[in-house]
Amino acid sequence: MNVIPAEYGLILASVLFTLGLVSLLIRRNIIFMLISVEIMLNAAGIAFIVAGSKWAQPDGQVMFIFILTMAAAEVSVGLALILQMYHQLKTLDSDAANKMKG
Amino acid sequence: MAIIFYMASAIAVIATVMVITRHNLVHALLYLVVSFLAVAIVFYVLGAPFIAVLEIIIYAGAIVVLLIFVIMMLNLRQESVAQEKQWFSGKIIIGPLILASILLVEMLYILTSGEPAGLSENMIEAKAVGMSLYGPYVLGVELSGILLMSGIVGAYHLGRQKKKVTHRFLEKKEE
Amino acid sequence: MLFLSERKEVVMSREDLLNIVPLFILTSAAILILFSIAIKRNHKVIYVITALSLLADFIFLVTVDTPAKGIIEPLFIFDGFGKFNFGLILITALALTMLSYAYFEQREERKEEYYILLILATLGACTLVISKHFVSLFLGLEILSVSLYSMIAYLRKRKRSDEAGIKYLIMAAFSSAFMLFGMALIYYTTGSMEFGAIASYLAPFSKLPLLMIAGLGFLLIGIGFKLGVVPFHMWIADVYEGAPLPVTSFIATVSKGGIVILLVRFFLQINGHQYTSLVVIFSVVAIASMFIGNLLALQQQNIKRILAYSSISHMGYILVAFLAGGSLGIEAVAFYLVAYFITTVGAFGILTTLSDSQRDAELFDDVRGLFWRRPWTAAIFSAMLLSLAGVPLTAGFVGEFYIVAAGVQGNMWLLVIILVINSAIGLFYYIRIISIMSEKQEAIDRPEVTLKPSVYFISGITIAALVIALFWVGIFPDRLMTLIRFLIFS
Amino acid sequence: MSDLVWLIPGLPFVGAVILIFGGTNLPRRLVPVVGAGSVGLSALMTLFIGFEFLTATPTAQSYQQVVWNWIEASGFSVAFAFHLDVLSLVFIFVITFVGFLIHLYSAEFMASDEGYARFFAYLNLFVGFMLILVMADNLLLMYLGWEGVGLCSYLLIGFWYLDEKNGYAARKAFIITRVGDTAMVIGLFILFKTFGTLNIAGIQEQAPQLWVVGSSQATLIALLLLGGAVGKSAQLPLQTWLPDAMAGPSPVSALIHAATMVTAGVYIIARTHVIFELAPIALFTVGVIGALTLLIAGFSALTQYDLKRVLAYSTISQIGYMFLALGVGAWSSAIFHFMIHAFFKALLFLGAGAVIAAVHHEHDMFKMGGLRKKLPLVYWTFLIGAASLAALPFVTAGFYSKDQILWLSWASEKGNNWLFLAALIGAFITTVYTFRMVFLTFFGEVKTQVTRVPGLAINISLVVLAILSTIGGFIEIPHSMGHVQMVTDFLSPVLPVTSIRPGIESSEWIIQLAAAILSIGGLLLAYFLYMKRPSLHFKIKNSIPHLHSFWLSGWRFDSLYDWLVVRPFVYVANINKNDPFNGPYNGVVRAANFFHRILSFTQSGILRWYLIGVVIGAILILTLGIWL
Amino acid sequence: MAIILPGFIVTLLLGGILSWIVAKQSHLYARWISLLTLLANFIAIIIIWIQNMKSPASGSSWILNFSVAWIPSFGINFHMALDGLSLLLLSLTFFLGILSVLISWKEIQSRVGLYHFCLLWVLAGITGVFLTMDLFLFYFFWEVMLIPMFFLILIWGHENRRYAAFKFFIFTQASGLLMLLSILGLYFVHGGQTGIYSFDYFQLLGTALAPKIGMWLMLGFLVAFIVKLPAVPFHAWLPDAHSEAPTAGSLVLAALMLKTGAYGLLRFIVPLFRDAAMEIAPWAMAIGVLGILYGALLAFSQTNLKRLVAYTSVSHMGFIMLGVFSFNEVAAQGVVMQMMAHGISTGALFILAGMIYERIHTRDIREMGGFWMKMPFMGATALVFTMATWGLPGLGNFVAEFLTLVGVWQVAPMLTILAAIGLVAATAYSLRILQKVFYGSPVVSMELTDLSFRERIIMGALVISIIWLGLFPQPVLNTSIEAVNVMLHPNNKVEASVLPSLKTGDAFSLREKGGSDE
Repeated sequence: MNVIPAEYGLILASVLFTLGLVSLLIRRNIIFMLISVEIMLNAAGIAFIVAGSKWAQPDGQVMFIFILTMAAAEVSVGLALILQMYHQLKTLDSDAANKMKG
Repeated sequence: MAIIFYMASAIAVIATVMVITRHNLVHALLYLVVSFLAVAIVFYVLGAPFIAVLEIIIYAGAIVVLLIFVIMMLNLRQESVAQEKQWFSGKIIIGPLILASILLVEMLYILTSGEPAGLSENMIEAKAVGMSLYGPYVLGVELSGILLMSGIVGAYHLGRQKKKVTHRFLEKKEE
Repeated sequence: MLFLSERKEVVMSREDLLNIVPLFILTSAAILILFSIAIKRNHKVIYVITALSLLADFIFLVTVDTPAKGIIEPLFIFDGFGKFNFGLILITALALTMLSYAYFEQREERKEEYYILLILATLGACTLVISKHFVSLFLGLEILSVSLYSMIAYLRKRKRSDEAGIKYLIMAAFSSAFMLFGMALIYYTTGSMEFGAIASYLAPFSKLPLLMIAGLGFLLIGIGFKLGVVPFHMWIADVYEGAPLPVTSFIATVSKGGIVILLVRFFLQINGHQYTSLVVIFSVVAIASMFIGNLLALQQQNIKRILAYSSISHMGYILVAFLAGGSLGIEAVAFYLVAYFITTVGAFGILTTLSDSQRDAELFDDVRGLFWRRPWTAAIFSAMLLSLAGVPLTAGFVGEFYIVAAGVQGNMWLLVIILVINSAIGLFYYIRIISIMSEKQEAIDRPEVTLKPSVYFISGITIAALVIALFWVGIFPDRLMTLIRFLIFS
Repeated sequence: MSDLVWLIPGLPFVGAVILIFGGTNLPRRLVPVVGAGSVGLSALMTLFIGFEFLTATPTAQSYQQVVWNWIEASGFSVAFAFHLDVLSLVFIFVITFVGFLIHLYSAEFMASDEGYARFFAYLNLFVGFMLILVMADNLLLMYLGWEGVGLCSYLLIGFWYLDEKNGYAARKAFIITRVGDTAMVIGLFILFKTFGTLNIAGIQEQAPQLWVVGSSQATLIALLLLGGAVGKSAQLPLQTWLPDAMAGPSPVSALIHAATMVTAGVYIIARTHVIFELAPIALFTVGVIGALTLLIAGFSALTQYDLKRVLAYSTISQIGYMFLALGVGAWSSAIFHFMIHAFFKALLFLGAGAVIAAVHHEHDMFKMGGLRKKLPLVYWTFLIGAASLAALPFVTAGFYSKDQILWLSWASEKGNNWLFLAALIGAFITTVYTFRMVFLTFFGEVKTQVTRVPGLAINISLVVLAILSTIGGFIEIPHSMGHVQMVTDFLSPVLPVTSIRPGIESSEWIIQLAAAILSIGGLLLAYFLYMKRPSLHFKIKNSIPHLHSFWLSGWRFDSLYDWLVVRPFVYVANINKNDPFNGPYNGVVRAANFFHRILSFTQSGILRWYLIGVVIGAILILTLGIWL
Repeated sequence: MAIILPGFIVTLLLGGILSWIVAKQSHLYARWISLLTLLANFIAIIIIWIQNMKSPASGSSWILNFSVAWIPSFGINFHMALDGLSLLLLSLTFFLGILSVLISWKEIQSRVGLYHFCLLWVLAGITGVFLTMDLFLFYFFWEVMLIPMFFLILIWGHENRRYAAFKFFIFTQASGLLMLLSILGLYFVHGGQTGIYSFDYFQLLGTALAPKIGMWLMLGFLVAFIVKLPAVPFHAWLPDAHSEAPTAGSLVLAALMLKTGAYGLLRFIVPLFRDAAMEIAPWAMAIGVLGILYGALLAFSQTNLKRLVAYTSVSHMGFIMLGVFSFNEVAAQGVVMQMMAHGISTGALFILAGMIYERIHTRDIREMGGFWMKMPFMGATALVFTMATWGLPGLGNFVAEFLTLVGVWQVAPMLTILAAIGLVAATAYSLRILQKVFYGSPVVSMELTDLSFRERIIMGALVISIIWLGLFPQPVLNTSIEAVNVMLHPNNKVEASVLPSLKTGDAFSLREKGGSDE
């Protein structure tokens, strides 16, 4: 019982990933969408940790750190954009940003 | 060890479900912190103590705080919760749920199709990670610096009119 | 940063250093601009710095004698293919810089950060073309993406710019998550993130393991998103429309080019052609892209969106050559990229010169009767459009010929015939723009240009150079073909 | 002198070219000089060359002249070459001389017309083409002339182009003859495939070696050539164009639609008689067609009101006689009748033209009358022509030529009783309608004012033709009356002599007597109906209104073709006007636009929708991955 | 001497650019420059013709040959050669080119420089098509000629010009791309067999093709050619393009561009894919006959004069299909004649339509009538060309059609009969033109002036040419016979026909090194 099957780790990752995905699809609030993306990225990170652990290599963790960096940069630019959008549209509704179509 | 993994996983999943079903942003964020903490435990169990710590500091700490800052700054009040309720109606959920569950089923099928493998129980210590990071991946580290730089410059330009909340925070992280 | 690496035990030979200098020059240029902004904001100075550093980088790349194939383990590989595309990206970025000046000079926004972002994005794309590892792939891609978020939304006064930025950001992050998950699965299966190692793991398999397919599939989502192929194409029109024109052309060229090259490298390394499932998936994507892209553009009224949709189908065409494989296929991809870059930059460049300070020239009304108002501009724009349509005398024709040749050699008859059908559909909307330009009506009144003519001089020179390149490559393509062949097989 | 053979057709062409390019710039006086002069010169040339040809020692059977090599392509070789023998000489003679007389007539007749030069240009062009037709040494060149005369006929029928009706008649004439021509062209294809040449002499030579009598190929070719002949000569079933062709000026009717062009069918059958002789079925068909045509046209002629239409039907009928003659193998009789017919029918048409011009272009005979006094010369010449047409015994040329046909249709080996009967009935009808015409026009009370009395040029042509229609017959007199066989002998080098059923020669006089009685009987009947009891013919007409209108309309052939061909063609053409083949292409375009709309709908601008797109893509990829 | 071959094209290209430039000074300069350019080319080709007529046949059908490497990486040469067929078509091209400049003298008043530029470039493209002996180059020119033509229709056309231009461009481009596929297929098949990767016509001539492959490759070529030709049911672009183009555009389209399709059939389909072409020959001939009848039928019902003439083209081009696929020498000679004669006669009809349009500003024949009265000279020329259209002996079209039909009769009598029926229909529609336009009572009350001196020169030249072709076709037939025979019997003569200066074998040796070729 001590050895955790590697698939379980991946299953956790995929469940979280899917939850993030669902959230992204059903939420209209743009901040929620950003949060959902973070959940998904985190899930991908879990998958890397699991893989690294499977092969007993540090590479998975290194990748996680890079993902972390990217997530941070993403959130910062994203929030700046959200502020911008809120000032222009006075709403956080992502569906309101549909001026361009067709 | 395994039992901790399962419990933490369960908590992570449940907390995440809570996150995505909350109407109140702040509540959701609090659940998100719980989820991240649970994931941190999972990391620890999987032999990545350094990452577990980073998960707590950066995800549960910095990023969530950043989000809360913005929420406070935008001064989202009660009506936004009501709005969220209205947006979060039943009909809109069905389609995405079906799609997501198809995807999940397929993923689960694929994940369990491979040969079962155990996870190593050896801890990969922070030192090993560091050696790797500043060994073969040193150019990667430098690239991630550049990545952050572009993040800063962008956030600075886009958020310029505001008090430079985002800006200062990111600067701190750059060090 | 070099000091850091010197100190470590990682061996970096002189050749390695020489190889990495182009990346270094770009980084330094970004930092230099940052400092320059800190001292004094001056558009002209910063513009000159950007242009010069890109030029210097390019000159360095082509003149300095580096060994044919350099590898910096585990992240980078400097082979002829990579260098060719590196150079291509640099020269494209240079052209875009030249065109950007006049465009941003008209706008009261602060212009200077744009150049930092431009250089960083270029750096990201360059990283992609020389990477041979998931880490460098991922980082290059993200540098590119993160810079692009801000570049797309750069003109903050425009609602559309903002909207495009948000859309791009969420979608990019979303697809990055997929890609990362895919990478993780591949890593989980193979135990390595280096292309070569993955390939050697896969070598014994005649059929891909399911996990691997899932991994590659998710990876494809990330890549497909950036390429804007069906079904990951939906962002593309909105972003093209919302972004400032030079940024649009950047997305259309540099960003996509880098990914294409990466895809080719990865696919060749793992020898993807032998796996039916992959070939089928790519074929479906290629066919869908060709059809849907062209059909979407068919009756579109906005030129930017037309070009966006047409880019979907062009990516489909590239996938045909890519799927055909073989040396001819790779040559075709490289050649087509050159032709496509020249044409796209040219087309957007023309739109740039037509834009005023209020908004971009993107509607049919903006170009109506252009033949009678500005015949040269109209003629050049027509040439660019015809090149996109693959009509002879232009680079686009030789590119299309190359792709079809590769397809025929690879016996990809279905794809090739679909390509032909789509060329015909595509022709319609290109010549539709031309016919709008030749209508004998006066255009809607627009404010006269207030900038100094010298500002346009640079744009003019750039466009002239592009036109010359367009026809040169179209009529005497042999040089370029030989060069590509030499670099790829050296 | 023979080297100048090419000048015979050449001169009229030169005249035509001068008239075309000179056009309205040419002084009006010069127009007839050029027009009639060139044909006159040509006629003189004919005299000289004919004389030389006939007196040459040793007597030449034929004379060839290659002017230039027309087409030579991979074994297909055709020269622009002329061939002169006795048969063509007869035709050339008739064409140039009658042509000249008609030109002369036209010089006065058309003098006030705006298109004076144009008229002569067309007329000259016609004479040129007609000469090429009869002089051609190969069938392709003959076809050139054949089509050329068709063209001129078209142009001249529609000469007064301002009236839509004339244009219609012209087109009708041309298209119907084209149908026949097409059959003929196909015949040429087969001939070329069989013989590798289109040279007439060559074919004549090879045909008997290649085919036995009755060979199906010979029959096919003969029938196809007959098709051409039927079209051009207005025989059943392509006869309907000729009555309408009367829309042209009278000289045109005289020259083209009486004397020359319409007999081209006779010429070609005579010319290729070798083939026809090898194809008895075809030859018999020729006879049957001739017999039927002469009856049908004769009955129609009985009912016409229009003076020229009577003559038109009569022409059809007379050519029917010629066909009948050809069909029974009476080759030289056909040619003889052609010649005589050319004289008297030209005369009749010219006379009719003079009459019509005199009475304000009134064509209806019932509105004329009593012109005998006003136009004495026209009356007398017309009467001579009519007598010749009616074949009044002994004094008219028509009697001798037609009598020969009657006799041979019965006596020839290829003849039979039915053909003879038809010819006999035809002869009777001919007299009736001929004198109906004469009585209605020239006798009775005066109904119209005469405004224009013919002048010298018209009178000369009329008189000369009247003389020819009288004395022309005396060159061939039957056995029973003195046996002169100038025509038959003359043509014998080219056309075989008709073989007579054995043992019936003595009965020739019976036939002649019958013919004479019938023609005089016809004359008396006409006199009775139209002079003595003028009300009677109205009564008859009213008692058989359907039959009358049936005949009047030319046995309703026009309506038949209208229903069978014209209407379906126009209908199909009109429903197809917008090109149904555009349909599929438009369908493709519509489909593309439809898909465009659908796809545009997916570009809703809503972010979550785009994300769903990606998810669907992911699912598809995974499904494909699992499935494959 | 052989340098004259690219010289033709370069002259035209430069002349076009020059016209465009000088048009800023005066429109007249542009017109004169175009005229002189074409005149120079015309004189040059006539001189070559005359010289070549004098010299006895040297056993080779090729008169001039010019080749330089262009894209050696692909084994592509800038290879041009002139044989009798090309010579004839070039003469036609330059002759009609001169006329097309002349007819535009008054008609085109806007953007004159650009107009002449487009016109000369179209002609350059057509010249290239007729000269090139490299398949890639052929495709190149094939497409190049479309663009200026597209602009000619788009900018200077009539009301519905946009639709017409689009349809024209898309049809021809799409079919051209299919040909490109076939060219490449042939290229790789040949390369795979011999190791020599070359687009050179002479190299590819001997390629042995498996029946199925040969069929598909042939179909690719065929589609391109019969769309251009056009054969029913691929003709849908033609009536629109012809009727909406400016006069010179219609002239070039009908008289020259359609000939490129016919030329392609003779030059490429017949020698390169002999077996496959033989196999589909009955179908192709049936399509030809269908075209003859259908074109005639539709021509009859049209009310737009130019559209009517356009459908007559469809009808006439049916003869070309019929003739080419009969594989008969006589018929092939007929096809060559048909190219020349149809070029002149239909071109002339379009010119007439243009002249009428200039005077009364309509192309609707219901609004015409009785023009003979005011314009007898025009009427006379119209008469000549309608006669040519229905094939009056003595005019060029007759020789063409007769030779074709005689030839075809040898192999397919039934089809010949149907085609001959088309001749009757041709009479019907061409007489309809005369009737509706020139006969009848005058309906147009406005002042009509007969042909001007310039117009008389144009029509006079055309009339003389068509009569010359009809009465003295021998020079034309003599010129083409060698070339046609070589194409019909590739085996006997092709080796001898290749000039020694060819060297295409060295091209494309790199290809073998390319690692992953299957």
